[in-house]
Amino acid sequence: MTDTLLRPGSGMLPGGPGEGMLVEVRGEGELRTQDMNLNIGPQHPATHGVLRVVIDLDGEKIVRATPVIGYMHRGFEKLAEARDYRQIIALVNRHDWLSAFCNELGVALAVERMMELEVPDRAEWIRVLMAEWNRVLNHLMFVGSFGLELGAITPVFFAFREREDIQGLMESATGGRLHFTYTRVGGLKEDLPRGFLAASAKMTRNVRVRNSEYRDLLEGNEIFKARTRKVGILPPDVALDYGVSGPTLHATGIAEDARVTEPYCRYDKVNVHVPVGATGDSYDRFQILLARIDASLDIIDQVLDNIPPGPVNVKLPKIVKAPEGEIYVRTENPLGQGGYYLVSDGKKNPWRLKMRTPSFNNISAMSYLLKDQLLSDMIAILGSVFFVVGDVDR
Amino acid sequence: MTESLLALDNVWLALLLKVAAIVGFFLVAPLVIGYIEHKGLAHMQARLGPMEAAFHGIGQLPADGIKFIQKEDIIPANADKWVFSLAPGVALVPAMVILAVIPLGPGLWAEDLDTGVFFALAVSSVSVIGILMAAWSSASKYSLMGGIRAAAQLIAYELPLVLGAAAVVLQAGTMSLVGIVEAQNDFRILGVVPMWFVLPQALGFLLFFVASLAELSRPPFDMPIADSELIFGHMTEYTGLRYAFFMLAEYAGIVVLSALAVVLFLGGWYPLPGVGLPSFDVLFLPGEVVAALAGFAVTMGKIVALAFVMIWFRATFPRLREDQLQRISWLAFIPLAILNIVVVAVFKVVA
Amino acid sequence: MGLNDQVEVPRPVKFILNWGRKYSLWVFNFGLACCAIEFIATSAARHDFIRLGVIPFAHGPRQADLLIVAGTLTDKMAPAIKRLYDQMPEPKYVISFGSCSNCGGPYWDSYSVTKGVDQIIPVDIYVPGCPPRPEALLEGIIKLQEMIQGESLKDRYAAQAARQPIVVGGGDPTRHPRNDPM
Amino acid sequence: MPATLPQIGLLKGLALTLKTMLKPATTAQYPHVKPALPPRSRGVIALMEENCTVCMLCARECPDWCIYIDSHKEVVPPKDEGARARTRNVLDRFAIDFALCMYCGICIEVCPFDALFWSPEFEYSTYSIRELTHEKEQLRAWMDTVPAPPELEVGAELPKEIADGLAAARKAAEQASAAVTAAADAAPAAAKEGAGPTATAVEEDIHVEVQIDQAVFDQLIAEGKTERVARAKAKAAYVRAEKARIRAERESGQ
Repeated sequence: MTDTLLRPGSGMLPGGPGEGMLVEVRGEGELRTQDMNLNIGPQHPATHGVLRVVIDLDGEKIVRATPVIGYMHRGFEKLAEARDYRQIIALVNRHDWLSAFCNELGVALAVERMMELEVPDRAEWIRVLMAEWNRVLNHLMFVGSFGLELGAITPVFFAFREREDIQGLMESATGGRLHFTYTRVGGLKEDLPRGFLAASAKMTRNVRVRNSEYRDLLEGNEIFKARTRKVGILPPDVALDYGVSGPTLHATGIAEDARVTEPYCRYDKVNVHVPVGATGDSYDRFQILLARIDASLDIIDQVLDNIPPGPVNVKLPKIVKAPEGEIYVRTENPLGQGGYYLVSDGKKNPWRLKMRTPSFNNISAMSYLLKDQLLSDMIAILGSVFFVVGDVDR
Repeated sequence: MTESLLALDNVWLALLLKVAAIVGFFLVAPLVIGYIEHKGLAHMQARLGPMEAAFHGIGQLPADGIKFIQKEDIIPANADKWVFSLAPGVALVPAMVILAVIPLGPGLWAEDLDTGVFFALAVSSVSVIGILMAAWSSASKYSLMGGIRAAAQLIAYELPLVLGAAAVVLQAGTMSLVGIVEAQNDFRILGVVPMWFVLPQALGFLLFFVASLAELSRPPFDMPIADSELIFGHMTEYTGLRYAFFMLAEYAGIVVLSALAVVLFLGGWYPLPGVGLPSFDVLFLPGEVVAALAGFAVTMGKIVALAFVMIWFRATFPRLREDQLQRISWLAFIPLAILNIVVVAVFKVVA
Repeated sequence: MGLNDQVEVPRPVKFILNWGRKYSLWVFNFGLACCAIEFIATSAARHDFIRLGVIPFAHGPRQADLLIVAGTLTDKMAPAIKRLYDQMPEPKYVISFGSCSNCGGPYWDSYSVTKGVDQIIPVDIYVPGCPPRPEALLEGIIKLQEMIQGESLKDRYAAQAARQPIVVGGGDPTRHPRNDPM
Repeated sequence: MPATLPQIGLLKGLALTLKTMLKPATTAQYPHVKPALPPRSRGVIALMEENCTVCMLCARECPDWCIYIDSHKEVVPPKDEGARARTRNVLDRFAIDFALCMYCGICIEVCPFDALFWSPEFEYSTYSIRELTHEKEQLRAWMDTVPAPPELEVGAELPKEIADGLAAARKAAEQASAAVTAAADAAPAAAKEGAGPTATAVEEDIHVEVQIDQAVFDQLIAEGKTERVARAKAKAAYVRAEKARIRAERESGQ
């Protein structure tokens, strides 16, 4: 017998053609099957988006998992260098398509702080309101998709029923269902339409009722608990090492939230409750998601009580130019810490815009989480570590 | 015991009629279940389901059929052509064969075998071979994993299924399905209250029903075709008609196993415990035929009710994990099923 | 696949065959980016495209009749979409959903984005919007259904050869509609 | 054994799905039921061609460069003899490529002459990508579908134009009343001056319940206009005709 019949060789990409189907024969006729190599994605129902995870399987157990990213890389940071600030706002809400408003808010804050602009009070309150509605929208999506990945097909329909209502509300104010493009440097595009605040108040009550329905449907379900408890446990120190943030981090018990630690807009005037978990498993992450919806609704109620009259915009020159210098702004995006590092050379477009996106760090922890898990658990983990592929790849 | 209505003097003509009836039922009943699933799922999810294809979408499944006929038949280059082509047939035929022994109404059966239960359960486990064939021959990793899961699942749940049915056979004292229906009609709790086997055998019925869910790969036991993990399991590489055969087999499986559950536990064609069917002449129809039609309607109603519960589960529950499913079967269901048999046997002897 | 792609079938038969294809569009969601969310919204309770016979149960390309490309197609992803399209059985239809898949949209000047999915695979319907609202997708689907009801498979297959897409870095660039003189 | 034994949790889920099934579905049946869209909805961009001065701001500010404008200069002969002839830009082509457009609305914001508007219309998917480039005729046709902007929320600052307009109106009203009191002595002159405002006031008074002019509607549909466009135009036609009728009646009555 030859020493090695076929060796999955150097120069062969993981998951490349033929790899994983080879049988390695070593020593004196001892036949050893190689672990099965499976490509999950880039187009796979589980990856909600075009993430590719190359996994080595021993039976159903994952020996090694490597997320391969870049299938949604669209070059946001480079494109931003060729656009002026208004155009950048219209562009950046597309990288994390589930938190469009929070993204554009980050860039606007960066430019405003560089220009030392005083944004009108009313605009800042409306920004908080919109950001929280966007957070609810985002979390509803993940509530639905997590259920869907575990085989429960109904939650996504229920979640979209509410999303549809909230999107209608947002559309009445901003004109967009997904990409709001509502923020401007120095304020907002225009004020809210008549009846928006009343509709918001009604909607918060409505979503609270629905939120308890998701609890009935998933949170209390024994099968769901069996699938998610003690699955994909992320210890706090590991989470911090990987730079995980947002609900994924809160589930590990760390309540780091930019809205509290470094408040922007009017978050210092409202009471922000940050729910935290205990064990950091998939079930905790899901619970945090539901609790955060409730917390966001509380903030919305506070905003509705406090919103002052006044203008929503400051008068700016036709061409907005950020002064020379650099700034780093961090915001609490629905998926975690969003960071915007803006370097300006005083022209109308930035010299460099570096984005720190929460999904990228969240997905970095995937290799750690997926190791030695079952293939079925991979779905529970992928669904509960919240990421948006566009936010990973930018 | 009554004879089958289709047992004519001319053996060949009778055979032809029986085959035609079975095939007809086999083709139509899954469509009914499929339509109910479409609509039921939709309304449970606050949707409407198919609406545009004919009146309220009743043309949806026929349209699917017409489309599947026109689709290109792809056999992947690396697939084992013969095995790949044969697999849907192998998966399909058992469901059709079981129908031959299931009584759907008084006199509405093709063959009343003395070993009916045994025959039905034995044949139903053949379908896994079709799944394994499809899984192996597709030359796709997802298919293979789905097939292996399906095989493991079927082996684990065949046992509770058979043991659940065995308890019924014990109580009825016959293996003939027609005999079991009649035995249920004659059964009295404490010799007074008429009741079907579903009450004295509640545990057995539960085990049988859940096991049949697993056997059919229905949620929450749909790991073999778990779309978020394995795309479509063993069906991943199938197109057109061959895929349609798999789907037909799946829904026919629902009909068949629901029908078995109805016959074994829910009193077959009897509308209520201790209540018979009308058997008077209506217009030109003789009483026998009226009873058969009424019995058929009752049976179908019960089958649809059971299928509805399956759909209801699908709408509500997430999927279990493969190891959890095995654990439930070997550590809970099989011991319980054996316990059930013991209890039934003791009662049988004592009473 | 069978006779009807080689010979013209009689009109009543064709009507029934087309009717079947029209109301049984199993859709393979090629959800890439933002538009995928609106695609899901279209399948969800408010819009529910199952009403129109667009069934989202095709988890793989083999069972699908309709490919909805929703979102930005990057050059890295392009081979995958070509492969998935090739895996779909004929007759197959493609809807390009949103500006990105129509022709690059906001990323028209990006170095990594394919400027339009029609460079890779032939497209039947273009739905405009960024992202288009769910009703716009429904409208596109209805337009596609009108087309299917009136089409002849024989002609479709015959035209398929002429409908070959432009391959990036090859082919005849003048054949692309956008390069046509107006 | 699984982590937890089956308990009430499974039943709660079943109860919820059953409850949902028994309630009416939330589906809107799109082709039969048109959605009610908010006025700000960004569906399609309409062009008020008459307002366009070919300043090219929209085309330059567009992040996607999806607006194509061609124009030529025309010499306008002087009004008075001996004056200098003026040149003016004439719009030849105004096209928006909706396949490329990212629907950000920057063009509409930057337009200094209110020539571009959002319309909520969304039904313009096509079989060919070329048809997604809408030329100025088509963009002008979308104008019929542009809704009035919504009222602003309580506490909002009015837009500058409206605030200025309101202030001007208030001022004019004050001036008018002042003029009326001042001229109260000189009766004939006052009557003459007051005639203008009163006449317009009468015209403003005419209130017409909006209805659809069926004949116009049918004709427009026959011409191949979309239903929404036809409805809007038919309504306008009805209101115009009705107002003219009432005015004629009043005049004949006087």
